[in-house]
Amino acid sequence: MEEAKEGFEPKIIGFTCNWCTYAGADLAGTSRKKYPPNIRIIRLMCSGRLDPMFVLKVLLNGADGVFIGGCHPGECHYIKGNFYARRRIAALRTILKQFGLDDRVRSEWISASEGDKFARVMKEMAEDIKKLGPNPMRDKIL
Amino acid sequence: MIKTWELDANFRNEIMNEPGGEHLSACFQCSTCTIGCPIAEIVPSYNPRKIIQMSLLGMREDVLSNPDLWICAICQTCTARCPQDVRISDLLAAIRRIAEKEEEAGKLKVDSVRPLFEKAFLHQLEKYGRLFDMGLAMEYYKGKEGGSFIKGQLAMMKDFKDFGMRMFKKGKMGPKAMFPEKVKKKEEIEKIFEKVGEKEK
Amino acid sequence: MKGTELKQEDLEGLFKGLLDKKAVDCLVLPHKVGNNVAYMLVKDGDKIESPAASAIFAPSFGVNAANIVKGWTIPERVGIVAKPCEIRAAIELIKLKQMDKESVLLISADCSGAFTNQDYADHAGEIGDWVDSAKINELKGKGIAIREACAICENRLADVGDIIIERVDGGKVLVAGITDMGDEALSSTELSLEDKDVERQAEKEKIAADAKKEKEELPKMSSVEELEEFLRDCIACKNCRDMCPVCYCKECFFEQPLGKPVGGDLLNLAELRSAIGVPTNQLLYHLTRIYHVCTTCVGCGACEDACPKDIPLTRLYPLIAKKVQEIFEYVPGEDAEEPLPFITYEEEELEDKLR
Amino acid sequence: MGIAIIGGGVAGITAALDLADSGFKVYLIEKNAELGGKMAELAECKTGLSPKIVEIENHPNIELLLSSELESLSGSAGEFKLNVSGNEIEAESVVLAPGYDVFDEIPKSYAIANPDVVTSLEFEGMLRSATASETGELLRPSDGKRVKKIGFIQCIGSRCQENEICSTACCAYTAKEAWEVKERYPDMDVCVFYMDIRVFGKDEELAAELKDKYGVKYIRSRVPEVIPENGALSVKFENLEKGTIDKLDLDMVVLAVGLLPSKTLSRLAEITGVKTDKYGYIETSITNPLETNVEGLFACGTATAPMKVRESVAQASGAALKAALLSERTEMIPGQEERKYVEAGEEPKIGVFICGCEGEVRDCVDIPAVAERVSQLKDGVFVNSETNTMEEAMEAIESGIVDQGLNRIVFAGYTPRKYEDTVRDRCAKAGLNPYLMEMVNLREQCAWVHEPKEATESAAGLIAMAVERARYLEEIPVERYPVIPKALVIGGGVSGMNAALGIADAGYEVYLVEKEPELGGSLREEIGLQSGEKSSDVLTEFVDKVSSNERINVYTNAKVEDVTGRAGSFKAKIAGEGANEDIDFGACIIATGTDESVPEGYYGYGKDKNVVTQPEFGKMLGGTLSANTVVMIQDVGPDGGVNPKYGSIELMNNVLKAKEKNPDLNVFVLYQDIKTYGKWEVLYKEAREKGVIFLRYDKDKPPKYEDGIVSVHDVILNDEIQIKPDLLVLSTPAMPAEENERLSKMFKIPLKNGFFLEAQERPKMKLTPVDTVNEGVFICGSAVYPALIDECIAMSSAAASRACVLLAKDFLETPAVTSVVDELICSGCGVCVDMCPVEAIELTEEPVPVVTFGVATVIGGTKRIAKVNDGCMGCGSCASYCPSGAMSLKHFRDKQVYAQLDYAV
Repeated sequence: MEEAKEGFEPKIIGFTCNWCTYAGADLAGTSRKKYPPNIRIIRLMCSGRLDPMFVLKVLLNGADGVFIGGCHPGECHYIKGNFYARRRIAALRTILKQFGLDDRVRSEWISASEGDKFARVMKEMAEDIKKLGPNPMRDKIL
Repeated sequence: MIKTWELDANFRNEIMNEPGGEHLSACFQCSTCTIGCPIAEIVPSYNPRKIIQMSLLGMREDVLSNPDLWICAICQTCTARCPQDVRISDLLAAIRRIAEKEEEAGKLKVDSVRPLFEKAFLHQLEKYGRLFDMGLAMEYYKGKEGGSFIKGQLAMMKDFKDFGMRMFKKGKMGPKAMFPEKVKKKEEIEKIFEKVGEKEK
Repeated sequence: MKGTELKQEDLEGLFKGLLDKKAVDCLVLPHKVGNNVAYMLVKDGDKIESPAASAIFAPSFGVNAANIVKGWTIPERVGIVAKPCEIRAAIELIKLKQMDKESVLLISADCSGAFTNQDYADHAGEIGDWVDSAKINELKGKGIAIREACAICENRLADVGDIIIERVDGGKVLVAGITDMGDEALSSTELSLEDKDVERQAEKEKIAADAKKEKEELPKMSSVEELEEFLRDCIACKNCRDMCPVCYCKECFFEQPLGKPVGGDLLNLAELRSAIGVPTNQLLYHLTRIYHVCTTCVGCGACEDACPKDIPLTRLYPLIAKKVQEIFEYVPGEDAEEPLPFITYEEEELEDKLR
Repeated sequence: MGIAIIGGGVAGITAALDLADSGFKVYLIEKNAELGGKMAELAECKTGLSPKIVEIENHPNIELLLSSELESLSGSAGEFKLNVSGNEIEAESVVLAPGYDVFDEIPKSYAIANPDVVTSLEFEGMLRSATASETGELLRPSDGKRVKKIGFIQCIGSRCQENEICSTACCAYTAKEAWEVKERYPDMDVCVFYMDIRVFGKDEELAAELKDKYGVKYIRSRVPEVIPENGALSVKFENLEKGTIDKLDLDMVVLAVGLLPSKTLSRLAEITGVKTDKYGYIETSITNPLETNVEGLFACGTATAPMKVRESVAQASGAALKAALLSERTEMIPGQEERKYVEAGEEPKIGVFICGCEGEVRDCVDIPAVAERVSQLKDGVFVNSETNTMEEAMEAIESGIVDQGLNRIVFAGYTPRKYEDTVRDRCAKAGLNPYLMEMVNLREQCAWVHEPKEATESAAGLIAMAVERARYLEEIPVERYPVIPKALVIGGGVSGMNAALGIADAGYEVYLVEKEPELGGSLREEIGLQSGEKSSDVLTEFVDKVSSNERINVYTNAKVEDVTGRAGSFKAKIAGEGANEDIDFGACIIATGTDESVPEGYYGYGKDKNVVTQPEFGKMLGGTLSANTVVMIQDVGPDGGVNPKYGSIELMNNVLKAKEKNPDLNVFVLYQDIKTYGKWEVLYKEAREKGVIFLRYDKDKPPKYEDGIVSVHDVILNDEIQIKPDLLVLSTPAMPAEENERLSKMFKIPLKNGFFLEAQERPKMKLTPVDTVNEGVFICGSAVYPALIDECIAMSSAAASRACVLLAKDFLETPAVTSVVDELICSGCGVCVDMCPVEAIELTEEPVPVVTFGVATVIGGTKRIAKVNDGCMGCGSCASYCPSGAMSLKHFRDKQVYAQLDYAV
């Protein structure tokens, strides 16, 4: 892995479910856990609402990373929304892999009590994507 | 392998009827006694909670003939810490007493000098109301050498050749120790011994 | 498997029988048009052309037959005689309720790999009614190659649908029912059926191995820039979508305002990103389309044939879809009862594919 | 009049909200200056509790008396007079929830003066400050070095001479802390010294995971001392495998301290006349776990026994129900008034309100700079950045809507997770459809997690995204429907009957449905309860009460079928022998209990008549007992069940009864963990005193039973012990009721190991122990996890309480965030139908008209279109699949998300 690009601050879009990961992010906040400011969170009700098109769209818009957070398998507020989400994300990443974009997409199961995990993942992701460098689509005319 | 049907289920009651043994059954095998025991640290085989477990199971012979039964230094750490108030050092004393009785009855050979020592110790107390070091030593060595005073004295001299002189030099064992000293109300002491004697019967 | 061996020339009789005995109400069947092959929809058994076998096995690919009957949710029963990939597409469409299981009788016939309509028409004489692997290589040497989709196809032998038609040596075919519906249909034609068990495992494995090798040799993309380059000529005509048998939406997202911005919306977009390419959205369109068909794509290659700009879309669609299907251990079109990967799940799976 | 609640911890808060939400006047009395009690000392817990505290502070029906103590109580049930720090209060009933205190007489041998030895509560504080620190590292208090090895010592001040009983909560909270440490610092060595792991249900899985997945070393030794030497903390323990005393050098030691009754409790008991037991807890009984000896005074939570949050909360809800029965409903129920909305209009007029959050945002985020940037957004937006508190912001928003005609509101400040309902409510009051409001989380997502400059940047970005989203927000009609004031209770065991009685006594009609021919459930088995009562007496009392209650309609031999509808308005069919009735109800309680477990094939059970299960042995105790030697084995199959919470207690109870019958009986108990939690610990002690022998075996070396001989490897003697029992008694897992599977599908409530799963808003914290994901459906008793009768009664009272909160309402609003279909675009593929987790989508089929063109007639065929029904919960899985976008989720439509995406980069 090459070294982080100088001065590059990645833009990461996070899709989180309302019940677990968003609450986990809140917990990171209440416990004052600092993490890099690269993430912009979009709240969905369930990771099941994550239409892979959102990810494609935002990657083509030039986002450097996409984070998807949901409840742990088996703990979905809507019983199985995250099971479907998992299949969709796996399919999507398999497709993105062909174009070297899969490393920019990461999904994690983060529960409402895992504020630390949220912050840790944010940190890791910011670092990983810094190493990857900017999304080649960033300044493209689409 | 331990076959429970060959064990003595009444052993626990025997212990619990002995003074100090009353709390045996409270033990829940938490290991506190063993962990804090300074003897266990030196003698790995010594493990109070195992002795308790064996006693509870009724492994009478194994417990009574266990040489480890005699090495407790009665520092009382286990007793102080036991969350269930088992009073382990008292408990072990109770078990030892059973063993001694067994020996008296000729059913068991105790492989320890401790009963001799304790007997001599008590005897001195009974006699003088306080400890007479030299008397204790002489009585103990006599017993140790099968009742022969001479052999006992020789053995004592041998043991004390260096050690005794060192103590003497350091003033730990002055000329005073050579002679017994009595306490004032010796009769009170005698009464205690009488009472205990009755109870023992 | 219950079936019977027929001479190739007896196939017409079989199809006629299916129509006459009302096992099907109509038949979609390939027939020869001049030098080439096309589908016809037959109501009257007497209109079945002879020799049927030469059209059925002819290595030519025009449209995917499943695309013809897509959306036909009719009470009458249509029989479809087509290549395995087309039958597989039909089975996926049954899962997607774009046709009803009971109203289609699916008959798959062995395929040798096919040429585009154009190539076939130009070289029909040389190619003939069937090509084996030696012939394929020979023709390849002359610059007449089978379609890329066919070269990488692992499932050319007829083994899906209700009835299969296998080519066997000596100018014969083996016809057999592989579902109850297929068995019933065949029995109604009064053919004498017997237990048949033809071992083609070795042959299948060889085809799969060859296909995999071909697949390895295809040029691959590794970056989004390469994808951009690959799609440089795309005019977003969306023919690939229209000819895709498993693209089944009544109105495609990319025909709707959000997917096909016009007027003020386009200006808004341009303002947001300073400049936008025209036509808009090709990349999003193709990436989305790959995702939409990634589990159902049968790899027929109709998309590539449909592209007016000759973009080798096989390298985009079937190739990537296959990778997705592998992670779900899913082969589209195997069985109409098998659930689509996106509507099912296992409690523990795929965790290594998420990050 | 009203109801007084003493104690503002989690139990008091829960009871207060249940009561106030159903229209009772509540006086909440807390001795400290703040609500939250002990729970608020735990960082994570406070987060879960704070919205509830906010709710209480703003609740019109709750009068809060902080820094106040009860000084006297006079009068009787129905007319109590309380003097609370000088204030006179009249109340019909009183709930006592004074909570607990932590054991603080830690023996010197634990080197508690050493800064690196801390109690679990202090450790929570350390974790919190580690989190907030720059590096996030856990540093040793003594020298500030990174902690690499940490040990937790359990049972400090529990199961000992100073505190005879088991504190119940420590095993679980230690596991939670160990998990948190491992989760944050995977490389840290963590060991836990314990005697028995007393965790139940989900915590059992956590403990197993800690050992297997996280590599936490669980060492079975009651560690008596911590020895500081050479800059480390030395801890000795017994290594049974090697037969040695081993030493472990640790950087830090956490003492898991036990629970004691609150120090205020003795005085409280004196004032109120409430009896306490010998441990100092308020005395209750297992058949009346919430009632004190004084009529009208109820007790809950850790005032009655040491327990975890989940049990405290259940007891609190239950006590609320009991207290309510003595009181009059005098207050309005919030949110029941009719709302009128103004037409929002097509043209968005967006108002952005940036709140300083009492400095919590303002101190970090440069609000003027953010406001400046926001005001430059496209098409102009109105920006207000003056407010500093929630209340100020709400007033500004109201005036923005009413006076300035704003029709889209972006509120930036607090997290929507906790305040969205409040803000929506204020928008609605001001006449704006509540779904035209969007929140931006500046506090939790910017101010608290980033440095000022970065936080400001992030805030501006997030607000811009929200503004774009707000442009596309739509009015979602808010419809009201009447609540049917009736309840359905499924299961006629003690939980079901108690729940039915609770609801009926509160004044609502109840349908009680039991699948068996008789009520009673497991109580029908003739056994002696732990309290000495006979199960048949308890049962008769319950059945009499139920059958004489005219509000309860009992259906036996019956099943519930075809459930439709939603909270407040369900429909179902009761079917069975002689029953075939369609019913309407507003709430449902599932109280199915457990099924008998048959360990067929385990230790010859089924073939050898001398092998019985623990319940069977319990029944045998009704007659004569001829056995001389009994062996009991805990944790025996079959698969498919869970270890009941009462497993060890049932065993002790039976053992003691057997020893009573036959004092010479030899009893050997083969176990892995003895789980006599709480006051039940005394049963264990009694059993030992009665001469019962306990032999612990390894999970990997289970006991064998061959030719009438049980062989077990005793870990303490490290030897095989053989026993010849006349009777072998197996403690087996409790099996979920067979019905659960069917009910789970029908009511859309997930199961875990066959038992119903409570709503998991915060998975590791149980603030809603009887609520489920399906609003209006509650669960209790052994349908949730197999528990003792006292817990079943407390839980079922809690479920009844929660149901009554719902039934007390006249109206409910239909869920707004649901999926809709664009029928013109839907291609009828039906994938959404298969995908919907709650079967809320159907595929409608319509014949397509026959079309004739030319000579041919084309048969029309079928047109299929998806339709969303009332059951939709709004997860949006369907919308994400639908390739054409025919299906969309209101409030999260593609165009709304796209708008955010476009501005995100």
